[in-house]
Amino acid sequence: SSVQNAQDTSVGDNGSIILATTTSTRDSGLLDYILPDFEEKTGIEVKVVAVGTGAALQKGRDGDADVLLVHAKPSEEQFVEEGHGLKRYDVMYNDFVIVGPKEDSANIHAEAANDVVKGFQTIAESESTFVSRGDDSGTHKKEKSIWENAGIQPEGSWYLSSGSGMGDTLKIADEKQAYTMTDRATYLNLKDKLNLDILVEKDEMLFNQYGVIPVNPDKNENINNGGAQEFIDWLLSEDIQKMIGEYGKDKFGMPLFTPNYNK
Amino acid sequence: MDYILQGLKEGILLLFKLDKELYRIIFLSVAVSSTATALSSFLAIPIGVYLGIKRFRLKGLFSRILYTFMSIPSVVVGLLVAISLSRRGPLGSLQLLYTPTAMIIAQTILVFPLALGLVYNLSKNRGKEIEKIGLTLGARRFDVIILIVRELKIYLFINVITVFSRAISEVGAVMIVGGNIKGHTRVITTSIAMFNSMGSYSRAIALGLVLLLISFLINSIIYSYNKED
Amino acid sequence: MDYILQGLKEGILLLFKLDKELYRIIFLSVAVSSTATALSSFLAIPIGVYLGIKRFRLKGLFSRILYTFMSIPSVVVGLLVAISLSRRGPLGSLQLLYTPTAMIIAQTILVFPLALGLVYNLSKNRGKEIEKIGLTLGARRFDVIILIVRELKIYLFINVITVFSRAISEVGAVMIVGGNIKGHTRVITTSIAMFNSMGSYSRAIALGLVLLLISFLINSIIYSYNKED
Amino acid sequence: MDIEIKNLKKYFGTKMILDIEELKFKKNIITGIIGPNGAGKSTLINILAGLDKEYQGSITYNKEKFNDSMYLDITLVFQKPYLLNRKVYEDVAYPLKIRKLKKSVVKEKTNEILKELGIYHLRDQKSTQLSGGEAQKVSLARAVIIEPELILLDEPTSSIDEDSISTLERVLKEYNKEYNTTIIIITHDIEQAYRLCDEIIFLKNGRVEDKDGLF
Amino acid sequence: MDIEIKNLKKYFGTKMILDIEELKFKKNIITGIIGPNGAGKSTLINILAGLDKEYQGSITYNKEKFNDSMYLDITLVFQKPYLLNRKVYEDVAYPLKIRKLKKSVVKEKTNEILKELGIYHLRDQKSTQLSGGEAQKVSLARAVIIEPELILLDEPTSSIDEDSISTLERVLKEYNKEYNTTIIIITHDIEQAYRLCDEIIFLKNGRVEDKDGLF
Ligand SMILES: Nc1ncnc2c1ncn2[C@@H]1O[C@H](COP(=O)(O)OP(=O)(O)OP(=O)(O)O)[C@@H](O)[C@H]1O
Ligand SMILES: Nc1ncnc2c1ncn2[C@@H]1O[C@H](COP(=O)(O)OP(=O)(O)OP(=O)(O)O)[C@@H](O)[C@H]1O
Ligand SMILES: [Mg+2]
Ligand SMILES: [Mg+2]
Repeated sequence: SSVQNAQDTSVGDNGSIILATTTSTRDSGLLDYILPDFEEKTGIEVKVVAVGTGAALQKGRDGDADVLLVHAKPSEEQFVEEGHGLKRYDVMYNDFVIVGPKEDSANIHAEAANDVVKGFQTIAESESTFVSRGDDSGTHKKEKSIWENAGIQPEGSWYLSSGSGMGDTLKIADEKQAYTMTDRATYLNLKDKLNLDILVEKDEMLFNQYGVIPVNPDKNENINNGGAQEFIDWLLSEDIQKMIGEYGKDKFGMPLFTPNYNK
Repeated sequence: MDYILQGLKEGILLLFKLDKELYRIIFLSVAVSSTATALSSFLAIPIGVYLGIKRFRLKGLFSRILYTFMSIPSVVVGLLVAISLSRRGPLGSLQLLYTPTAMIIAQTILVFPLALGLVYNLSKNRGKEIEKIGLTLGARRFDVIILIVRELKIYLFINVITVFSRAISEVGAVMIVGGNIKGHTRVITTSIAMFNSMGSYSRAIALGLVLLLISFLINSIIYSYNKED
Repeated sequence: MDYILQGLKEGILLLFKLDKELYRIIFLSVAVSSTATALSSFLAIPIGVYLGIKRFRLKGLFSRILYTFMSIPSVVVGLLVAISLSRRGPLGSLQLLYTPTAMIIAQTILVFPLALGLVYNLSKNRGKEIEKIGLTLGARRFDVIILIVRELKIYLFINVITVFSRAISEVGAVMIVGGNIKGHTRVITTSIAMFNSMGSYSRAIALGLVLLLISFLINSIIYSYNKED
Repeated sequence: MDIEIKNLKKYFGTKMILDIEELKFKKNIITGIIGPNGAGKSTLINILAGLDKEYQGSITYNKEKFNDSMYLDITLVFQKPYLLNRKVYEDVAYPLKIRKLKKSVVKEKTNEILKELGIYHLRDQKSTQLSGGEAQKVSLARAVIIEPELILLDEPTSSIDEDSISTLERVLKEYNKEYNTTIIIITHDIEQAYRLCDEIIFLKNGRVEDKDGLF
Repeated sequence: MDIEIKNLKKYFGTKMILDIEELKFKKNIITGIIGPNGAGKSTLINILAGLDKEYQGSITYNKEKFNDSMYLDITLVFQKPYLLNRKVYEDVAYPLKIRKLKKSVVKEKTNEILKELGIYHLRDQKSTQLSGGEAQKVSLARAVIIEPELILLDEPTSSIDEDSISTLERVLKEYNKEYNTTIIIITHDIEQAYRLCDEIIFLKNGRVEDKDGLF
């Protein structure tokens, strides 16, 4: 049938791999920017399934993806340790920023422009509204680790848990004129539609590392480990690392990701 | 398959755990969706009956446009309502975005075309005959509409059930205008979506079961108003 | 509000741009949802008619359970189908996850209770009378079912429209089992959800318009098979 | 209420169903319409009741064109009785209720008419569960209870047993006398037409073939 | 087909509708059932047709209990004609078509019966758009076309004009003679009963009050 055909129109003829990744890589437009090169070079088609980090890791555990590109380093390391993945490679990073209303009623920009722990403490003390992803995503995990560092158990009516993606969480923060933590790429993408400014940034703690992991092929015979490995080699190759470092310059005036694969 | 069995088990445990948060979520789901169903039906029934029996130019075109709007995606409705209610939008001063009220508004708008389409179609097929009886007995415009509603009661019943099922199961609109904020606007379907994106599949399935159970109770209540032999 | 106007404009431009990707998305949406509608109706109509006229113990309970399943959330159906089709699931060897076939399966399962519930209710209310006529004329079991379907054709019409509207507008099931993979399993609603999460609101609205337009065309086709005076 | 029809033409599709040049129904009398099946009798009576407005020609009621308020003064008993999905009492009381009569008046009048037509024992039964003849009686009760100026009856006694027919005919005559109700009745029972009617019209192929003062 | 009823009791709720100790319908003759409205005539005939199985007592057809294959040999013309939503020709041909008769036979038989009952000119009209009497004729045509062993008729001529009534009665008598069709007919027209029937049963309050060989 015609539906069947739609499924067979592969770009290349060397099969395909399923890449489970977070919505941030897709929504930032990075994948659309780099993937055509891979498909052209190898003839392997990449099927991108963009979901939450939790779901992406789960797909890895279930063997429903061949390769993962996610950003939650501790969970990723655990994933490999438990034998679900073969190895974890650093790919690139971007960073998280704390955004909030221009008026900045808690005054965190003045007091903690580069100190996120202090910033969080200030927010908590003044009980200024803070919107958390609350969805166990990479971003949420990072946020929780910062609260821990600050010695604060965030709760109360000022702390809202959105259980939504980054974009939706930013919109809620905008509507409520609240603070939130976001990855820079998503923020830049939505900036025009938001009344939120970057208030805290460039703290080492806000580093957002992306990693790539081939899924353990022992899980089932359908996993395309060869393709996954080719993808990883390509992704970590010098050319592509350079390409990653350039993406976003023309549109945002700065790159969205910084490649940092370390041979 | 483990997820499914796990989900079944978890669903049952969940209900007995008397978790306050869970009951809040259930309550909000029921409140939002039944209010939206009631509001949309309340508007759609008289209007649908009226338009169904009325003759007007291009009625065939009107029907098709109406049926078309039954397929409006919930995300689009959510988006349109969110834009209107956002601080910068025309109704921003009401500060309704991310409140249960906004969710009710969005769901009401979402299911209204469905409610209207179903009633309209029913009245178009059956209403004329009843209108004639009404007219011979001296019923005026408004009496005729009430008469048709009463005569077609058992058929309207399934319409209300259908509308409710659409409302309680949809996630796009309530997610966008509600924001799935814990303790405020989180409902069953937004929780399911959240657990799904977190990879907590069995929990998502468990909540799905809870939703079905709730639907069963609500349907039973509507059903008992529509006794059958 | 600009987004809305912008969306309108963009939607119209989009259609005329003859964008290959867009047409692929439209085609897949229509193919998946109309196949699911056809399959589920094809099964639900005879079964629903049969169960509607049949007398059996606990029919009232059965009705309520059936109507309940009309509210099953699409995310849950998507999840259950994904688990079954997952590589390590029972049907994993078929490698169907993230294919249009999986989307058709999920949508068919999703809308089946709706299709069945609507037909069943119709047949329960109207079928007995027609069955009697059939029996006096010598119709056997199967003839009776066909007779009821033909007699109630104009009422079944709106059921099919309702089922289609549910299928074409849902996003949860196709998103999970299809994965919104560009060029493979991306349909209108998953694109809308994606654009929404990317903050491309006017594009999301534009696609919503496209979806309505498609629905209008499909409804018109179904409609023309159901001529009215 | 006297009725004047002029140049009435009624089509279904291209088929001409009625073609009446001139016809008058006189005030306060009982007029019978007879004629073979498919002659157009029901079509005519539906038009007279204001239920079908797609015709050519003119019809006046006491010299006036039809207007919506006339629905209150004209009633029609259909050939196929259509009863409401409620109890017989509620069904018969319905026209009074929508006329916002006092509850006690509604009760009194309804019970009276139910007794008069011999269906009082059915008052608590569902209208939809009646026998054919019982349904016809209820449908007649519901029409005369309004005490309308004009009653149009489409074979109102076709399923009624012989004893009840005399009762119904007596009631109709009484109403005609007492309230000056104009009555137009379609029947296939020629004897009934002669028993009941002051004038009889014979309709065939949509035309008035014969219009005779009775006797 | 001869029918024996023993100790038949039928209730609607707590209301007893039928209470017949013993009653036989003889093979190959025409039996009339008369009685006042609400006597239980339609209820009885529905039970005989196998459409209502909620009763107490026993009924046998040629000494056998009812079984589903008998639907092929028994037909019932309802008091309220229910026609199918198709053209008259298709409607009347329907019972032949589901019996899988050859197309040419279906055509011939259908046209014949339509002509016989004087409704051939209606063959291309929608069944749902007929006049009351026309509908009754179609519904009768659809029943006799099967040439069943037993025809049950519930006031089949209540809306038929006088001329057509003679035709229909003639056709029924012919079928009865030619195909040995057993016919049971309910009517309120006593004269018709006397004209048509070999035996007449008088039903009142659910009981057989009188069962007389005719003349
Ligand atoms: N919708 C329709 N389309 C076409 N023909 C129609 C329609 N409705 C009625 N007719 C035809 O119009 C003619 C007149 O119908 P009408 O019901 O007025 O007859 P009638 O005189 O009341 O007959 P009867 O004594 O059988 O009740 C009939 O031949 C009928 O078939
Ligand atoms: N579902 C029902 N519930 C209660 N009573 C009913 C039901 N159906 C019929 N009846 C009653 O049963 C009685 C017999 O009805 P039936 O239709 O057999 O009468 P009938 O002899 O055919 O009368 P008619 O000459 O008026 O057609 C009537 O009094 C009727 O009101
Ligand atoms: Mg008529
Ligand atoms: Mg009867």
